[in-house]
Amino acid sequence: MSGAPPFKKVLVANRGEIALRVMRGCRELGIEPVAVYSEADAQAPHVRAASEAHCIGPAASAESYLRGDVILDVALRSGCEAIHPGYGFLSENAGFVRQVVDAGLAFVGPPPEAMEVMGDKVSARRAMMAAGVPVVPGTADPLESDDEAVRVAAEIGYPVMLKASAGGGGKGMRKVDDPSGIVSALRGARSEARNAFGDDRVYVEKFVVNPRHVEVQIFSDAQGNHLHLFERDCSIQRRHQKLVEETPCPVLSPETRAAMTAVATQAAAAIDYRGAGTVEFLYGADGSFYFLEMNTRLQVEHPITEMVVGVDLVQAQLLTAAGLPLPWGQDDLQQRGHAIEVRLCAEDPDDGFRPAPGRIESLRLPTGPWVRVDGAFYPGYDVPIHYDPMMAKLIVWGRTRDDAIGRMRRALGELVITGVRTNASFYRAVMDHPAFQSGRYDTGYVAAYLDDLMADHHDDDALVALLAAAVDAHRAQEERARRVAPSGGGGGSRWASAGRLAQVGR
Amino acid sequence: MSGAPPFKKVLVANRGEIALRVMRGCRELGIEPVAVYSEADAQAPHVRAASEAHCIGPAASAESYLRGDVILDVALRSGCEAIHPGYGFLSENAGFVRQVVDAGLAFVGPPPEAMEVMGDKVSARRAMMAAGVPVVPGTADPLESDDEAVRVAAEIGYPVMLKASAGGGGKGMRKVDDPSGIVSALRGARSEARNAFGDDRVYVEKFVVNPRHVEVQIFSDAQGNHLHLFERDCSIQRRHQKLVEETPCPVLSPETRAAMTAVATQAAAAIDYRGAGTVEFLYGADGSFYFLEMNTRLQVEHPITEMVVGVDLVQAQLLTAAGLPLPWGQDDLQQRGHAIEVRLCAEDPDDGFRPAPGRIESLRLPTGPWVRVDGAFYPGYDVPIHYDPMMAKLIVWGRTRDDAIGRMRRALGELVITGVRTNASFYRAVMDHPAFQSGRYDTGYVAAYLDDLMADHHDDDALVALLAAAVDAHRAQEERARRVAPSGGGGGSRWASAGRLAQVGR
Amino acid sequence: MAWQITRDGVEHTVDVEALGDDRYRVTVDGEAHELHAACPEDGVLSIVRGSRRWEADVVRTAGGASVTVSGRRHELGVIDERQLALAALGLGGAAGNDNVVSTSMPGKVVALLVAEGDAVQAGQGVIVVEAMKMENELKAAAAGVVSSIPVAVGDAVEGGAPLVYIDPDGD
Amino acid sequence: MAWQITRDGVEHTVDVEALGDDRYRVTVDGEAHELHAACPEDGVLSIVRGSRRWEADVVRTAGGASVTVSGRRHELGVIDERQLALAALGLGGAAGNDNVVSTSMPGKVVALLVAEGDAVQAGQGVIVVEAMKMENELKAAAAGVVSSIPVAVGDAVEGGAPLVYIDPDGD
Repeated sequence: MSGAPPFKKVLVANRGEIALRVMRGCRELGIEPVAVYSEADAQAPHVRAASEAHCIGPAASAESYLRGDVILDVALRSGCEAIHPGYGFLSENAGFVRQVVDAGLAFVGPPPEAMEVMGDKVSARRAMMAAGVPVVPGTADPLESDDEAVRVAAEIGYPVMLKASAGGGGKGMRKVDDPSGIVSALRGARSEARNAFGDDRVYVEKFVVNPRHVEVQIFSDAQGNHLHLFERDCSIQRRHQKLVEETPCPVLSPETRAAMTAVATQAAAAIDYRGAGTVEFLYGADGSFYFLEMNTRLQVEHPITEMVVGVDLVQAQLLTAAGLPLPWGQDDLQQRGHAIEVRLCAEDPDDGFRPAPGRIESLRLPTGPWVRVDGAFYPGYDVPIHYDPMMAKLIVWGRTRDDAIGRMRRALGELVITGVRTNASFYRAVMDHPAFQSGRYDTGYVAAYLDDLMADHHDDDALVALLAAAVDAHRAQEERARRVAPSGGGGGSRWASAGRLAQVGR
Repeated sequence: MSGAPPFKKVLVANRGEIALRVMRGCRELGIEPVAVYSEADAQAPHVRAASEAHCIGPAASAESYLRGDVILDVALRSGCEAIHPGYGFLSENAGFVRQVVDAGLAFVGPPPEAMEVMGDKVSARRAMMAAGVPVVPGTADPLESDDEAVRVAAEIGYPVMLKASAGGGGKGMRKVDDPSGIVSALRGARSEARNAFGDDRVYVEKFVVNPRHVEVQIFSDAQGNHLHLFERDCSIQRRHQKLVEETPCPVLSPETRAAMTAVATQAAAAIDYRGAGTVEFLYGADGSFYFLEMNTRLQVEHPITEMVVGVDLVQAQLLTAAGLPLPWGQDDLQQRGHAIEVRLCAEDPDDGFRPAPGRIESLRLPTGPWVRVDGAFYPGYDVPIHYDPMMAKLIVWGRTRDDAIGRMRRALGELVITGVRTNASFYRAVMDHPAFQSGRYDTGYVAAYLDDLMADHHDDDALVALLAAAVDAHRAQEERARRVAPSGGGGGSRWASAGRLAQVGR
Repeated sequence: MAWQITRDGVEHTVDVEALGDDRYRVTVDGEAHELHAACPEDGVLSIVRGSRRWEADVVRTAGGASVTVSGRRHELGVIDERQLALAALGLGGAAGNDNVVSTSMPGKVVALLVAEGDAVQAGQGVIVVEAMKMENELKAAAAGVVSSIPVAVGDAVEGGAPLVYIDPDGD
Repeated sequence: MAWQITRDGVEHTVDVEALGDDRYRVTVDGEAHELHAACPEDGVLSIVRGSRRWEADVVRTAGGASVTVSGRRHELGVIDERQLALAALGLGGAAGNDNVVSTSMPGKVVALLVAEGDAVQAGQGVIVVEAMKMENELKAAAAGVVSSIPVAVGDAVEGGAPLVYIDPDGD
C-alpha cells in the first residue's frame, strides 16, 4: 500500500490451503499471484483463487508439484519475479533454490546453504552444538564398552535411553532408570539389535521424561537482523502428525521462554539464516529443552503466532525475499492473548483416521469474532485422493487460554461439512477433555486418551438424525410423485430442485 | 470456561447479525442463547443459530421485536436469567428495562436512569456540562437582542452558526465567519425563520469546521470501575448513516486521544453508568471536540474496537450484567494495529442506494488472516423487506492502517453475493480512493466524492460477463435438449441439476 | 446456436460453438473468442482465456442473466434465435418495456401519484413503494398517458411486478 | 407411508404422516413424535420439537441417508414398504452385504492378498487400497470362500465399489 509492492508477480509453487494463504498475502501487498496445478487440480480452490494459472503435469506430485524445472519455466514465461514454495513439495529443496536464483528470480525462503545444514540431522546437530544450542545429551557414536556406557550415562544423568545405531522402529531400544540396570539393559539392547539389524552397536542418549514439542518461530532479514516471535506448543500429535497447536505454551515459565527464544535466535544467526524458520525443541517435564530440528520454511501452524504476536508472516516473507528489512524490531513484538489451531482433515476418526477423500456436499464455515479459517475447499469440491488429507485449519484467538478454548468449541459447533468425513468431532472431544483443558499434557496425550476422545453419547441427536432421515425420505417420495404428475408448473419446492440431492438417483 | 458461566440461559431480543454476535458470546461463555423471531423470520439466520426459538408475533417490528411484554413472557417461561437487547429495538427503552428488572431478570445494559438521562438531548447536554464534558459552545436559549448575539459570538469564537429555535431542515440557518457579518446574518436568519416556522427566535452555536465523527467506547461495572477502550472514527457517512468505521482515528494526536478518552470516562462516571456505552464527539479540524450524544448500548461498529484492543465486548457485557467485575483494568488495555469495518447492505449503490431485498443465490465469504464477518445470511435466504437492509459487517485488522486497507481490498475481492444487490462495490471504490487512503476526510466525504466513487471502468470484466452469459445460455439449451431425450440416465451434469438455476423456468 | 445479448443497452449478435471438453468458441459481432468454461460449483463458471482466469457467477433472470465478475454485477438480456424470429413476427414477448413502470424491489405500495388517463412527463413520479423502512418513488421513463394501474395502495408486490402501464406519446 | 430405518444395526419401523405446513408426525416403533421440519437451505432440515431446534444436514446415499446433527454424522439405512415387500419375496436388493468387501474411500488397488477360491477367515486382510498417500488393508467381515474379485491391481476404484465377493460359510 504505502510505496510499491516488493514484487509485481509471484509464482506460488504449491496447492491447498497454503497456496491460498500465500496468495492472500500477495494480494494484500498488491502482488499478483500466479498458480500452478496438476491435471487433478484443474478445479482446485487454489486455482479458482488465482487470476492466472498454469497446468504443470499429471496428478502424481513427482510429475507436477515436484517438477522444479517445469515450475521455474512457468515462472519465467509468465513474468514472475519470485517463487514462494509454501511448505512441503519443493520448499526445502536446496537444488531447486539454486536453480531459481541462477535464473535471476528470488526464492521466498532461506539461502540454500542454511537449508543444507539443517536438512541433514548430523550436520544440524553439529552446527547447533557449535552455536551453543542444547542438543539431547548423549554419545551419537556407538558405545565401545560396558564401562563407557556406565560412564556416559552417569555424565548425562538418568533416565537414559539405549538406542541401536542401525536402528529404527523401537528395536534395540531400552530405557534405563538408574545405574543398577544399565549393564543388563545394554546386553538386551545389543542382542535385540543384532537379531533385528545384524548389527549390535548401540549408543546412549538422555531420556526426556514426558516431553512436549515446543518450537520457536524465528525470522531473519538480509540486513542481518535475527528475531524470534515466541513459541508454539505442538504436543498434541498422533503418529508424529501434529493435530492441535497452541501459543503461548501453557506450561512454559517466563525464564525458560526467554532462554529458549534466545537460543533459537542464536541458531538462526549461526547459519546466516534469512526469512521465516522454526526451531523445534523437545521440552522435558523438568524444564530442560533440547534442539530437535529446524524447519527452513513457513510452518503449517504459523497462524497461531500471527494471531498472538499480531504480524503477517507471509507478507514479511515476501518483503524480506525482496531484500527489504523486517518491518518490525524485536521490541515491537509482544504476545497478546492465546491462539489455538486444529487441522481439519478428510479422514475418519471412527475408522482409525483413515483418509476419506470424496465430494464435499455442504460446507458452512464458522465466522464471527476471532475465528480464522485457512482452508481450500468449497461445496461440490472433490477432495482428491492424490494429496495430503488436510483441507483446512481452524484458528481461534482469545484473551486467555480459557477464552480461546471456549471460542474453539463455539467455532466447531458452527462448522458443518458433509459429503466427506472429517476429524472435527475429534477436536470437539479434545476441547472438552480435562487433560487438555488443564494444559498439562505431553506428546503421549493422544495415545493415552484416544478411547476417552472417541467415546460418543448423543442419544438426542441420534433420534433427531433418524427423524430427519424419515422426513427426508417422505419428502423425496412426495417430490417423485409430483414429478410424475407434472401439473405443478414452476412452483416446485426448493428442496426438490436441490442439485446435490437430485444427483443421487434414489 | 474457568468457573461457572455468568448465566445459564439468556434471551436475545433481536434479529440479524447482532443476534448472532450475541449468541456467539453466549456460547463461548457456556450460556445457552434463546432466540425470538417474527413470523417473517421463521427461517432467519438468528433462528437457525439457536437451539431454542420462540415466535413472538407478525412481521411488523411493533408487533414482534418491540413487544417487550411478549418477550419478557417468553424469557420467564423458557427459564432465562437475563435479556440481551442487542442494538435498536428495545435496547434503549428504559420502561422495558424496568419491567425486566421488576420480573427478577437481569438486563444486559445500563440502569434505566442512565438511559433516561442520555435519551433526551437537553438533559444529556445538561448532565454532560455538569460533569465537565465539553459540549458545542452556544446559548441553547434564544438570543434576546443583536447585542447579545455579538457578545456571545465573540465569547465562543468565530465561525458561528445561527439556528432557528423552532427550526430544522436548514431553514433559518446562517454560518457567520467574523464579527462584521453577524448583524445582517441575524436579520436574514430571523426573517427566514419567521417565514418558515412563524417564529423568528434564533440561537447561536459554534460552527465546527470540517468535523469528523469520533466516538469513545466506554465500559463500566457494578463495582464502579469506569474504563475506556479508545476511539472509533465513523466519519464516512451517507445521510447520517455510518458506512465505514476505523480505529484508531487516523488524525487524532496522542494528547487529544488522552483528553477525549478521559472526558468520556468522566461522562460515564457522572451518570453511574454500567455496561458498554459509546460517547460520541464532533471532532473539529482545529483539534477541538464536543459531546454529541451517548449511546447506552452495544454499537454496530464495536468489532473494530474488539480487534484493536483485544477484548470481547459481548462477553464483558454478560459478565458485568451478572454483577461480576470487568475482567480487565485500564492498564491492561492497549491499541494494537488498525481495524476497519464496512457495512454490507442489501441495497443498490447504482440506484441511489435504494433497499434491495430478495433471495441470496450464492454467497462466498472471505476468510483467512484477520478477516471477520459478522453476518446473518446464507445461500437461499430471502432477505426480508420488513427490516434494516444491513446483512453483515466485514471487519479487517492490520498492523498498520495501510495493511488494513490492503486486507480490506483483498477481502472485498473474495466476497461474492449474488441474487441481491449490495453496496460492496461502493466499498471497493472507497478503499481505492486517495482521499480515504490519506486518512484526511470528514463527514462530508461521501457527498463530496460520490461521483468518483460510482465511476466504473472494467471493460475486460464486462466482456467476460457477456461471454459467461452466452456459454450459460448454450449450456442451458443443451441441458433442455438432453432432458427431452431421456437417454442419459443418472449421469446428468451438476450444472443442469443446480437448484437455484432450475428454479427459473427459462 | 446464435443469441442476441443486450448489455448496457447495446445489442450484440453472439454465436456459441462447443468444442468439447469445456472449450467454447464464442463469436461476438463477428469477433471470435476461444475460451475454457468449467463449472466447479453450482452457478459459477470458471472462464479461462489465454492464461487469464475469471470466476463468473451466473443467476438466470426472466429476460437473460445477471452475471457477477470481479465483484461487479452485469445485467444481460439474452434472446435466442427462435424468440428473435417470433419477435420479428410480432409474436414474442421480447419487446422493450419502456411503457411499464415496475419495481425491481419487492415491497408494499404506499401511494399512487397518478390515476388512469393521466398524462405524465418523463421523470415524473407515479407510484411510491416501501421496503426496508424506506420509501421509493418510481418514475415514468418517458412521457405518455397512464393506461392502467394493476395495483392498489397497500398491495404487497414482488420484484419485477408491473405497477403502472403508460401508453407512450406518438405511438 | 412406512419405512424401515436402520441405525447402528438396529431396525426401526417408521411411519411418516405429513400434517401440512411443514409439520409431521413420525412414529418410530409405535412411539409418535410431532415435529416441524422446514428446509431453509438445500440439504438442510431445521427440525423443531417442542421449543428445541436442530439443524440436520441430509446427504442421500445409495442405501439411505447420511445425516449430520450437532457435528456428528449418523449413517442410516432407509427402505420403503415396497422395497421391503420385494425383499421379503427375495426380489429386492435390500439384503445385507456382509459377503462383499468394499471401500468407502475412493482410491487405487495396490495389492490383492487373496485369489478366487481361497478360503478366508473373518478379519483376514483381503485387499489393499491406497488413497492420500496411505495404504488401507480391507478385511473380510466373516469367514467364507472368495467367489469373485472384480478389480485388479492398479485399478482406480470409487467409494462404495465392491472389491471382493466372499461366499459365506454354511450358506
